[in-house]
Amino acid sequence: MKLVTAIVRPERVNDVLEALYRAEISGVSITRIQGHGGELERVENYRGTSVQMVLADKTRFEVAVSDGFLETTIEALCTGARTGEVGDGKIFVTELERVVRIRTGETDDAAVTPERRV
Amino acid sequence: MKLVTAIVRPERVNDVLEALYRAEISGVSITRIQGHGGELERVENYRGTSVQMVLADKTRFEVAVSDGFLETTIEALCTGARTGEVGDGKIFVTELERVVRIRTGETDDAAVTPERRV
Amino acid sequence: MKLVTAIVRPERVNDVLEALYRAEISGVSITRIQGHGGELERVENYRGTSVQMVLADKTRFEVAVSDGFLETTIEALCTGARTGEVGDGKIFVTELERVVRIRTGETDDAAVTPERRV
Amino acid sequence: MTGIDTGDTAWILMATALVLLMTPALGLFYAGLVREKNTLNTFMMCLAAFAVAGVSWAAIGYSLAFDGDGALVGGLDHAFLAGVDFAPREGQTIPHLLFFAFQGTFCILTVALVGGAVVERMRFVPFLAFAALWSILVYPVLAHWVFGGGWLAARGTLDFAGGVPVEMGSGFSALAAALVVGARKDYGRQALIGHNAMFVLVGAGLLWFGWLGFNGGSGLGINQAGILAFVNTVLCPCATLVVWFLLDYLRGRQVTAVGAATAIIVGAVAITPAGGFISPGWALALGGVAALPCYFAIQWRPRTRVDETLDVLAAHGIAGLTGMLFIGVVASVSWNGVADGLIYGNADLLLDQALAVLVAPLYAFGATFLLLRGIALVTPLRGSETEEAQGMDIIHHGEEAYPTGEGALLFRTEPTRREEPASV
Amino acid sequence: MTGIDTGDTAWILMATALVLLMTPALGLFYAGLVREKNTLNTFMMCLAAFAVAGVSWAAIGYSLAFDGDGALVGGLDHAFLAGVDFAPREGQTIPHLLFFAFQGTFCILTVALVGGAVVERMRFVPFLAFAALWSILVYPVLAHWVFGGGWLAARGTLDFAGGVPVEMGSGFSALAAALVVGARKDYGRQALIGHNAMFVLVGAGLLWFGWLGFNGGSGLGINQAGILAFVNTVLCPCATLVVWFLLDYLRGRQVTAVGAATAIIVGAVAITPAGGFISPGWALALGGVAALPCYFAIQWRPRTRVDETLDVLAAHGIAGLTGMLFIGVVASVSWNGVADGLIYGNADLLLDQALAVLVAPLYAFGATFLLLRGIALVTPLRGSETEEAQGMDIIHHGEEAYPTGEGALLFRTEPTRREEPASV
Amino acid sequence: MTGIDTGDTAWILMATALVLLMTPALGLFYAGLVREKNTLNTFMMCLAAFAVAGVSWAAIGYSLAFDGDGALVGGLDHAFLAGVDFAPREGQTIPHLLFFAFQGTFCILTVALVGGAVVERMRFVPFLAFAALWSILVYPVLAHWVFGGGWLAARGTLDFAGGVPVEMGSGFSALAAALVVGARKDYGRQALIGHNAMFVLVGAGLLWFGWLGFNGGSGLGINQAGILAFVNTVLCPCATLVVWFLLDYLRGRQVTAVGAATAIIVGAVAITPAGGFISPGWALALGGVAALPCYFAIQWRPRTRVDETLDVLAAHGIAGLTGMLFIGVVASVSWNGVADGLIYGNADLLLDQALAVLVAPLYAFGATFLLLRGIALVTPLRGSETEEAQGMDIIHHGEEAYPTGEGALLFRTEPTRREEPASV
Ligand SMILES: Nc1ncnc2c1ncn2[C@@H]1O[C@H](COP(=O)(O)OP(=O)(O)O)[C@@H](O)[C@H]1O
Ligand SMILES: Nc1ncnc2c1ncn2[C@@H]1O[C@H](COP(=O)(O)OP(=O)(O)O)[C@@H](O)[C@H]1O
Ligand SMILES: Nc1ncnc2c1ncn2[C@@H]1O[C@H](COP(=O)(O)OP(=O)(O)O)[C@@H](O)[C@H]1O
Repeated sequence: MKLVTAIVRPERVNDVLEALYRAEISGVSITRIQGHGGELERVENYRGTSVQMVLADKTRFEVAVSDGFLETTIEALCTGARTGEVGDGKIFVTELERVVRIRTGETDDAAVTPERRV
Repeated sequence: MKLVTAIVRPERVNDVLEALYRAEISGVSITRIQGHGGELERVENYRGTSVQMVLADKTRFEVAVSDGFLETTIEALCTGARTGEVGDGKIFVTELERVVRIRTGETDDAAVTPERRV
Repeated sequence: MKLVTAIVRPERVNDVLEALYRAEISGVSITRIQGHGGELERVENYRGTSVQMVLADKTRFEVAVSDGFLETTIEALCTGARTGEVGDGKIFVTELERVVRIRTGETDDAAVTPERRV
Repeated sequence: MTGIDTGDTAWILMATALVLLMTPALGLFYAGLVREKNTLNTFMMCLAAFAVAGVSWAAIGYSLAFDGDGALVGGLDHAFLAGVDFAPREGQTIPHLLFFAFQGTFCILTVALVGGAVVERMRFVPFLAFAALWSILVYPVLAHWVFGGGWLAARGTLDFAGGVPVEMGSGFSALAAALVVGARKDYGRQALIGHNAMFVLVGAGLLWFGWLGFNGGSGLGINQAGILAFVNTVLCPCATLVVWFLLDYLRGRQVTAVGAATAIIVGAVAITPAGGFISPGWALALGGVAALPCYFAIQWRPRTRVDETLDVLAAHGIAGLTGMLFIGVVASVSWNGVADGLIYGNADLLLDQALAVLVAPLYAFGATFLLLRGIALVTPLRGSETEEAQGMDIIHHGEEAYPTGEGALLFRTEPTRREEPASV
Repeated sequence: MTGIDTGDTAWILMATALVLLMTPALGLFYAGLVREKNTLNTFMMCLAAFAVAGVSWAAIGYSLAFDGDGALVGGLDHAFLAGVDFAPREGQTIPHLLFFAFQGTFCILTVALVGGAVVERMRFVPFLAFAALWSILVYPVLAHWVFGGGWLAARGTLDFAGGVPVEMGSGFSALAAALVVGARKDYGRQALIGHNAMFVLVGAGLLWFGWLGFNGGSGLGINQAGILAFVNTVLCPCATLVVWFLLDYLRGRQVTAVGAATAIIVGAVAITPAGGFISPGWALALGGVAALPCYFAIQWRPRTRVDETLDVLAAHGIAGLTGMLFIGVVASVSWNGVADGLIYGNADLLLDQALAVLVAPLYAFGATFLLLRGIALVTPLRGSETEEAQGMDIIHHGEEAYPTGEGALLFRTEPTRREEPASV
Repeated sequence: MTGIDTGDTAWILMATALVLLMTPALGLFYAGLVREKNTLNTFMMCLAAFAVAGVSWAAIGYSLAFDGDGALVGGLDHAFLAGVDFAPREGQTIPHLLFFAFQGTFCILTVALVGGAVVERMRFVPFLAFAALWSILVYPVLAHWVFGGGWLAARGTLDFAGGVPVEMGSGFSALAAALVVGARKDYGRQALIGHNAMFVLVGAGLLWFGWLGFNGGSGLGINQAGILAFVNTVLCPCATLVVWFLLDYLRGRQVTAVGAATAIIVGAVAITPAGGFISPGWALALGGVAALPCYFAIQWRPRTRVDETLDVLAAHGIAGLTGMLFIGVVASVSWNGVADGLIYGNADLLLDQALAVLVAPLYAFGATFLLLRGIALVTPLRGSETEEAQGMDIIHHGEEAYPTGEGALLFRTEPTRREEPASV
């Protein structure tokens, strides 16, 4: 299993969610973060204090998937998040050793399969 | 060493903390996140705009532990977080290559052992 | 490639950013988190409710780097974040299997090299 | 308009506006004291007071409180605003209509206050029912006793601006409500603390501002009692702040902000009944004195099993009670033109005050207890534990206080689901 | 000061302060209804109204509205405050200067209201230009028609506190502005929801408070009409809340907080034209009645392609229109001393009201439409899609509403960059 | 009450309430300008003003300011409220008690203002001591000079509502306080920016609202000077906003919101001394003129090593000073009935104004400097660097502004700790 972490623009979050939804990836966790990459830094002013803002708001997706779904997931993330302008973000993939579903204690593959909803 | 990441319900955070405390796992980092899993989506209304809220508030625990403590940690997380209803969350385990304690620069096992507090 | 995750004090964030900047590490994502480590717990009072606050505000850095830059990155993080007092935080290193640049779809080394800014 | 003084009326117009503002200010104050997931529900309990008590007051509440001088309750001659127009009531110099509105804002605020006891768990619809009934069966009765010529007023009990109906009325009703509705799920097991101390502070500031109209307007015009009450309402909370700072500091070497906000309320409550009757010097003293029982009640209550969540009893019931008794001790004819207190040689007043302090809480407690028990027969007062865990805002209002918009989809058509799910 | 009544003046001083407060209160209300990244811009549109309309009113707006009794527009004799001093205007008992200021706060608020239609996308500088022109060409004209002795007033159209210039004026201008500026990028495709419902609630509370001065002060002193309007402004929104709660509950078994805040506005708007003309009983009825068209308009509008973002048309235009017509039906001489409505046997009044309800929207809509089209010839009304995605606050104001300070560097010298970059 | 005008009194009651509101409003404004970890402490400095100055004013401050007409300071005949009751003071038409309260709210506000210079680092207890002493030794003295018949008043210096004691008094004291307490740890090295611009905007809105009572009430009744000051307080900040927008735009093509909030304060401060003395046209001009020095001072100060954190000197000291001098130039007898300024042929007034502008800052600066140095001998004015890094809220108040409840445990018994710890 893989843990796919994607950093995307906050204004694309709902698009990414839809793309994942379409690809039937239903488990996902997101975090509001800030990031710095190749984006142009902007200047802000607060009374007499001028600052260079080196961080931009971003959103971090975390999706654990079984190996077979890795490509689909990455594709979905890219489709939903891409605008083509600097700052679109990155995807990081790491190996997952174990997954546990807290509710039932099932691990790995068992934890991979969500129950059907009616 | 392992990095254990757990997604739990926000209302169970203090229970999880206590469970970890009991298990003598004293290093932990938590983040407020939002997640989507098997939970039922809810509808919200803001003036005329009806929306389907696909994300629920969750909290993410990150605990780095030495290999021998992995099972204890998972157990503690499950004990603290389980309610038995859909949405209890997941635990992800990844391999940690290195750990550095910033204060002293110690790495790995040295960084693993916290100093005694008086 | 490695994913370096560092937990640091919020008041050191800008110092860490500068240290990374100096070391020419330009891609970074940060998250506001809370953590518990060896720090002394403090007591807070809200009307009649006295609570033991076991979490302190922290900031989490996530930096993906190519293997050759791992040491530089860790050094920069330590330089920026160290105060020498308990609570300075930890650095965790995990192996990164793949990196994708969302904007272009490039992976791994190609995603590693940021475009030059003029 | 004959019999109307423009200056008096100008001030009561303004005072009415100030008291009206107190209800949203209370919403802000209360919302800061609850957890994020119950923010809107808490504020909505205050707005609900406008809906139910605003209308019930016009329909019948005002009449029950202020029509005729029956001993226990007023008549129905002013029901549905009958006979309420521009001509002033006997002995007043402001339009009757304005008097009606001024008093109405008191009833609305008091209803909102009671909600503080049951936030974070009580269902919204039963609360609406309770608020409506309470605004008819409890507030007007207590108001009649002291303001409308009822039996306490007749005996000589002094209550300038609402120690009986507003402060003790809400405080002891809150206790009953907390007992009937029961404690929150994790009460006593987890720390349940408010999510925004700035709301609490700003709310307290706005409440104090409004209270100047509440007390200062209760002279119903520009007169000695009103002026005295106004100035005392400036001074008394200052003294409460001093003592509260001190108590906090002695207790933990730290002066809490939520404590300071609470001190303002306590000071303003304590002077509510006494405002027009005691000298400014005594008002300062009262501010200091009232801090003590309220401070300790607020420290002690969360250690009990009574989850009277926002401490309406301590901050309003007990502070109001202290103010009521204090009148009996230090009232002086030279300031109020009405009656002296104990230290000026008149023990009777203290007895009359003590009587009110016994009877009003009993009525408020008893009536609220029965009312809620009654409603509970028809519909459950609270939801499931799961609902409580999710929070009142999502369950009862279908909203979040601070929506991020993330994950809020305007789906038109449900995407169909394939057989084999992919994610972990 | 001869001819000045101190009580009347005291009240109008206060009322003026209350109306002034409404503009920042509106900023709070509006800011809560937009996404976080547009918070400051939304508030700034309200403050901009002070800058442009505050000055233009002194320069010329007041004169156009209140000088002489031309049918369509006033004269220029009071331009630049000429002849505006302490002596009261004919028939008034407050200083002319105060009357000028009181009316000025209305103009400022109305300009701010219109901004609600175009938040989250309109560029700030063209908005300033628009606001300045609108405050000269639209508001004073409509105000002259009903308040300044213009043709509607001459016909007998009744508008107590601004149904025509403020409510319909802003509402229908908002519609035009939304059409000219166009919908937000993701409108209709994504859920664009406000970021802070507490701001909305507290803003609504402060607006209600201010509205007591707005309507209650429109009698220009302590008199029957003013008192009546004041009390009706307490009552009417209570009734709107009741009906809104009901509609919400019937629709989704949930009573929304943003809905409740909206209901307060709708109730206060509906009573604005009618305040001094209808009985308190009818004011309650109006509160209930006005809820219906506004509720459904607010439910329906977001399903259309018209991104009139904060529903100024529904909450102000339609509610104001409802109030205007309601006067024609239930006004009664016994309460207002001026005219009866339909049910008291006078059909003419309803016709005069209907006329206003036709003509004022037309003028507001048309003038706004042309104004914005004109400005668009000079400078684009909105920025690029990327700018809209980043948010107005960063782009137009160079600030964030809630800066964390993280990543805000006080760099003195740009660190030089090496050749080979290291990070991914 | 003989000698009392109900209209005058109604307005001053209201004005007092408005000024009282300004202190929490200032707390909100200030709290938005500091970092999250110092939010409550900043607000608490404002509430502290109520505690210390509220009580000290009743005890002795009022007497020092307003008893007798000594040149430098008042007497002690009104100490502990002696002789302060319902009968109006000579030449006034409002109860003495109300005059006392009205003036007290000024002192409280001014104490709170000074705190802005030392937020984010000064310890709370020494601040309390400082505030108490300052409210006795500085404010009443300056107030006596211009309001209480002291030497400046005797010479003919004009100060309508507090240019000397409130604005210059706070501004130059702030400078001294900043110098004695010293800069924040990371000042000049890191960007230390406020955490909530909405608080700043709403705070500014509420402050403006309150200022209408502050200036408009300083005529102590319904009279020409009061009306003029009131209307000028509506107009002047509008003009400041216009100029500030322009300066911001010219500087960076962006119009900042925090700047707009600051402009409102600057405009209101500038008109404070001048309100009742200059024509509305000149008030608009003053608003524009005052923007310039203040704007540049605010741009320049953070580049110096003086960490006068919230720019009390620029926004109050310099704006107040500008207003004081402006009176000397454009005052006109035709509006104020008292004195003409330079352009109307009277140069003397400008000299008297200039004298005040020299002496008041000197006294405020010197006294504050010595006071703080004195306190520093007894207890340190600030905590350790670690404490500063953690934030004042946790250290001095034991609270967080926005607690999440996560990690807040109600531990009864400390769990025992095993020997071998497991976690990293
Ligand atoms: N090496 C990295 N480590 C962690 N986060 C990164 C890294 N590079 C980029 N990011 C995240 O991705 C966001 C966008 O990156 P950027 O390099 O501007 O995108 P692009 O790939 O379009 O050039 C950044 O704001 C940051 O949050
Ligand atoms: N595959 C996944 N990747 C990342 N986060 C997940 C994944 N599956 C679940 N989660 C997180 O766990 C939370 C609960 O998941 P859910 O599947 O509802 O729990 P349960 O195991 O009880 O069915 C989700 O809200 C989400 O935050
Ligand atoms: N084992 C761990 N797993 C996850 N986070 C940790 C761990 N240990 C420490 N942390 C994070 O680092 C922060 C500082 O840790 P602490 O142990 O106090 O530092 P120090 O290394 O100076 O003793 C904690 O607040 C927590 O956020």
